[in-house]
Amino acid sequence: MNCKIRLTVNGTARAVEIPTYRTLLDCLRYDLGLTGSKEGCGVGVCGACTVLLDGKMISSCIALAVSANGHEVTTVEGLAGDERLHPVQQAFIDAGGFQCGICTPGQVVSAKALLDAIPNPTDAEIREWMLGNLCRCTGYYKIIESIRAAAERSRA
Amino acid sequence: MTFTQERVIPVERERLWDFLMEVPKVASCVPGVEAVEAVDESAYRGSLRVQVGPIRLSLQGTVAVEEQDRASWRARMRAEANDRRVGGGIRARMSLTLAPGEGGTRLRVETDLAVLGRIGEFGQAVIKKKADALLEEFAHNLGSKLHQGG
Amino acid sequence: MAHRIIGKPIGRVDGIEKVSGAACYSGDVSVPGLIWGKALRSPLPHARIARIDVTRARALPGVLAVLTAKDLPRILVGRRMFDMPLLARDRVRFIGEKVAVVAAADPDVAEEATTLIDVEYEDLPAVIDPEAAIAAGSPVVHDNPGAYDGAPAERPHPNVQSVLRFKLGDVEAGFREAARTFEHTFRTQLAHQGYLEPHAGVVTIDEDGRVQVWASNKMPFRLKELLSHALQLPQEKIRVNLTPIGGDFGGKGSLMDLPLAYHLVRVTGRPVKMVMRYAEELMAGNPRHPSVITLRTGVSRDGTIVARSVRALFNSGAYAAFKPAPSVSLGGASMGAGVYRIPNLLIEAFCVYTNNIPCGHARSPGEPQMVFAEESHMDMIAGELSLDPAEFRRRNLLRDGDHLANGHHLEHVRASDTLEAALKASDYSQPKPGPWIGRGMAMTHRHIGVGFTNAVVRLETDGRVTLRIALPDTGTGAHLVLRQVVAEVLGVAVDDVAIDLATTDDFATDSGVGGSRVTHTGGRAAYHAAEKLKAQIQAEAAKLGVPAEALAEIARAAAREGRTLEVSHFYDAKAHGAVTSFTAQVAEVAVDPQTGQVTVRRFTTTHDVGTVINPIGHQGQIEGGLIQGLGFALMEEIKTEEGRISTLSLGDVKLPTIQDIPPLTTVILEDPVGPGPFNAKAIGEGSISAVAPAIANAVADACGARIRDLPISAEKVYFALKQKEGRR
Amino acid sequence: MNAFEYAAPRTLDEALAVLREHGDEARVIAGGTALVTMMRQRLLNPGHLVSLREISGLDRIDAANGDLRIGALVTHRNVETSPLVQEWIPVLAETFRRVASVRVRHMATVGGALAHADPNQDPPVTLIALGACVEIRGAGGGRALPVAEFFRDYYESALQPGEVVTSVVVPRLPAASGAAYVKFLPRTADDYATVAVAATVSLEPDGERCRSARIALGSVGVTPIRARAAERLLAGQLFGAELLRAAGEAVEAAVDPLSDHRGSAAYKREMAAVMVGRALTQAWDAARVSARGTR
Repeated sequence: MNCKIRLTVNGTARAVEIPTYRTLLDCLRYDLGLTGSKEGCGVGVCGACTVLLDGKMISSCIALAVSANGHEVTTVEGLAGDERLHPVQQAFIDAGGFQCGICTPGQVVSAKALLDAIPNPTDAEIREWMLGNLCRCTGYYKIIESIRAAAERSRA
Repeated sequence: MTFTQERVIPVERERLWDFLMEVPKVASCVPGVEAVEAVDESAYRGSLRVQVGPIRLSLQGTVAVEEQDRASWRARMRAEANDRRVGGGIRARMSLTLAPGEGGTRLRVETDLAVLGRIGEFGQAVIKKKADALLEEFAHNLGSKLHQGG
Repeated sequence: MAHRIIGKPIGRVDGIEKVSGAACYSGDVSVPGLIWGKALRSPLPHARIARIDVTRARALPGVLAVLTAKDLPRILVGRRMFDMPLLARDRVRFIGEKVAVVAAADPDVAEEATTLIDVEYEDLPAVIDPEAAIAAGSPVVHDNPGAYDGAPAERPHPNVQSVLRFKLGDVEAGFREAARTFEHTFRTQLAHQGYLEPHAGVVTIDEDGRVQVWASNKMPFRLKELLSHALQLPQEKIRVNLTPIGGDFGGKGSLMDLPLAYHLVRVTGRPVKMVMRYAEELMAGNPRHPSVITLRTGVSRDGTIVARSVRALFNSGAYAAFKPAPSVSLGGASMGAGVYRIPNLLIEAFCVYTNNIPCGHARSPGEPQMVFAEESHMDMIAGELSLDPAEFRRRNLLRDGDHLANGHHLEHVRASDTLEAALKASDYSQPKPGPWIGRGMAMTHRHIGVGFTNAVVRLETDGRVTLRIALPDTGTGAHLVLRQVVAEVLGVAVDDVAIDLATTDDFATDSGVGGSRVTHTGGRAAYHAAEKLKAQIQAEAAKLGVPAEALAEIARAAAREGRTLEVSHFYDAKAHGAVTSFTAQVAEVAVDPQTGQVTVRRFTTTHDVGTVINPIGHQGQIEGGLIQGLGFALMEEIKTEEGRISTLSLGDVKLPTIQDIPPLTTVILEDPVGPGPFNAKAIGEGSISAVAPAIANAVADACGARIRDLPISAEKVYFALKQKEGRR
Repeated sequence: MNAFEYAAPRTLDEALAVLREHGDEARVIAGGTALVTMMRQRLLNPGHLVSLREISGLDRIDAANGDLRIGALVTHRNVETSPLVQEWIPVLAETFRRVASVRVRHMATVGGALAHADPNQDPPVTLIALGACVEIRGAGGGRALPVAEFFRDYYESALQPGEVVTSVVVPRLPAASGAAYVKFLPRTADDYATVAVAATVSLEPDGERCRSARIALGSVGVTPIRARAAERLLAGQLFGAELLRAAGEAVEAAVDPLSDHRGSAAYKREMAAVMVGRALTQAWDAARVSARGTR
């Protein structure tokens, strides 16, 4: 029971034929070769699979690819401009906002969405927005620092 | 997990006993049971449709009467059933005893239930509640059936 | 001495691929023709396999192979004790044990096929509880464990995997001296390491007939040895390719599914990927051992500890295969002595077979369990002696020249400085801000790991430097640390030092990552290699009559003569100077008397460390370990019902979130006496173990409820309070 | 996941037709958060999925003669951030804000949350306390049901095969009223509630005495429940510790919790009483403020 779907992924129109049961995450990773988004918990809790669907962050591991037909998807691969990292990505490097990096694609996608929605978030707003992105390495302190720094950088 | 359930069935002990020892008849009182057929004189094959939380199970399996002791009004049964689609099953050892009870016969069911595979993911508390609901309905059906002189 | 690069807060420039999504983890590896393997797992804790019928699974369109034990050689695998079959043969010993494996081009088809395999089981009596397991007449999990390769000789009961003992002095005599003795028993829970990358691996056989492996494994060379044994292939037929690892915390050192992936490759002729679902991680990973620990301590009139005996039961589950130590036990058991001078000591740790998930190593193996018990015990004794917990500790702290439980003689002991610094920074002696608020402390120490590592340093013709190593990146920032070491020695910038990640083909051996080892072993290997290269460069410079800073010119001159300026160093540390690293932590908690809920209001962590090479990475290790300790203390638990894991997702097993972390004060006592490069010590395992007892002691201080079993749930505190107040 | 047919009709009637055609084999999908998770766990293996996402008109929040009508496809995040909801029924926005994470709230829909009938969810609790009604469409036409009567058993609702939740209608609180939602999270901030309570309190003209109150609880049994006995105790009473204790005891008698990793039945029972006290205290305070405002 295959189906043809069209997605705009990181600004590029893509058409792909997939089984109806393909999750958006598996479609991105295995049908489109974008392995930046990861599967962690597989139940929408950990946030390693976070992507933006029409600009809103979702868990691609519990979204069906066919349900995204005709929509716009932004993944971690779509954040950086040519040659330049997104300010959020740079801030995670400078402040040590990651260690093993498996949750990092989801973290930076969520943080980017946060700063798009709230350019100058309070710590409370950071904690509420990032609640759904688990990190086992950092204990979150340096993730908060990274997002603060990114906000300052984009203000400057 | 082991649990004990008791219900009073408004019929005299002898009639209840005779009825309970005929598995196909008993099965007809268990909500969701379908197509029971004898494998041999003490074992039967059948299926049970039951909903546990969001999942509709179709359990295919067997029931075997392991002991019938009319002198002490005690019988032991063993049931095994699996659901292929969901991937899981149940193993149950049941001990039935009949005692006089106010207004009828007290049916006491002691169950040692093992829930296997994905069905178990809902936790024992939920399974136990479902088992209680099943026995409740079973006892009710049993009562009415025997009154129709089943 | 002032350094140019060592000690500077350099960001994680080693992680550009991680923030951009380009980093290729083992689960991301793609090779042409790749197919998927999925395992069928046992639904029963202990049973005989009467029959397996795979015909319906084989018949499913898209299925390329179905394997059961009879299709595989009779090999037992393990990291030290070899007691685990690749697939269950005749008998399953825990819920989640693999009984069959399927290959298909589509992972969902492979999974579907596993549901079409018919297995007939005959139940066997299962033993779930570790104390019951070593009682007379309990069901036996393995018929003859003594016969397994790597099995320790001592076996007081067939369900005992190993007995680990630490002895100082004469414990009976010690207790005879004691004015008072105290005994308490504690329990800790089953807990997953919590890495967010489930085990993943890709296996293929290349055109030269060599087995190529990409795996989330932190010890590539040990993996090659273990695979060589498991697959019955000579080591040179196997190459392990290094990938970044999505979190290790002790859990990523085993074969896991790799042998099965290989056999699927063998029968299908296609490359195979196997990735565990997180539910599989929770039912069949290799989590932290649950424990039952009893401590008995004899104290003299003046509050000096004169004797202690400790008995630890570690519930190891159905196999010993995941434990790497030669003892087939958990070294953390030695922490039964705490950070104290105990003249007469006996610690006995038993790893016990049960029909549960097999357990393995988790960040500072055995220590969070033992330190929770030991440091809670210390506060309970202090209470009985009406001594302030800090004062009771002061009277017994280790000092220079003392011996650890393992007999190790100590120098540069900074236990006291570390404790006092923690007390000061946490306002421990200040009045508490209100009712139902309490403070608690706990201490521990952690050794610096040993091992052996190769490093090759090469001067490129553009004047840049390449460091070639075969140490996987588990996320700790080790690669950056090594670049800093080389840059410091050679006087170049960190950005001018590149890591060239080797494979197992490129070196003879390497002890890999783990055990607070890498900064020491990798750092020293890189340091000595860089020193050698520096000497070469100076010689070349003198020959050419150019300044030694003219690196590009020097390299090109050598290149013109067909030479590369490249040196290697193999660093092998079997032991090191008698130093360790002390930790003291203070928790301030509030307890809600209506619900028992514990809120950590502030947390202070103090560390006695060597030279800090990268303050950002160093602090990151402290913070990460500390929050893992917080989760272990308050919320993390894999729950089981009769051997079946009833919490099979991260929706049920909860890890701390960004909203669950307390305000943190960190105090670093830098003391350059470590065996690492530039006298560094270790930090990765220093912050996790004392968190739970610090919180437990703070909860007792806040409300008088003493919780002896982890995690410290609101419910336990609530009912403890209720019992204490005799409330109905 | 197993193989299935996927249909995304543009009208509700088409969707109902597909559902009628496939009966038990078909499942409705909206946000998919719960459904896809269970399908991935192979707990559910439907042969047909019918998506409501392409149906227009189900994603609106409208004022409907003084009440709020919230379409089945409205996401949790939409409810949380809707100025209309925030102004008219702030406790509803607050309740949806407590669900999981922003990311999940972007996906999960109001209709999906109801149809899922998970007794541990947040929104049904507050919807029951507010006296909301769920609107249902089936082949036979439409019907409406109080949310309090919608949940039948563990993950089982009053929805018949072939029926779809189209919207939920939420009345505004009367004057001199207050409401509160209390979610007890003893583990992590992103967990399901160990016990959840929503309460509304409406005061007499004196601005102190309770005229009527509604209390609903989640995570205390196989369905969210309404604590009517406790409600009756409050009518005509003045606020006080003794009253809260009595209400708490009535609630303890009304709940039948399941023991799980979020707490034993015994603990949840006692926490239900504690949380009801907290919810009533907050609701009563809010009611007093509202009463002062109206006088």
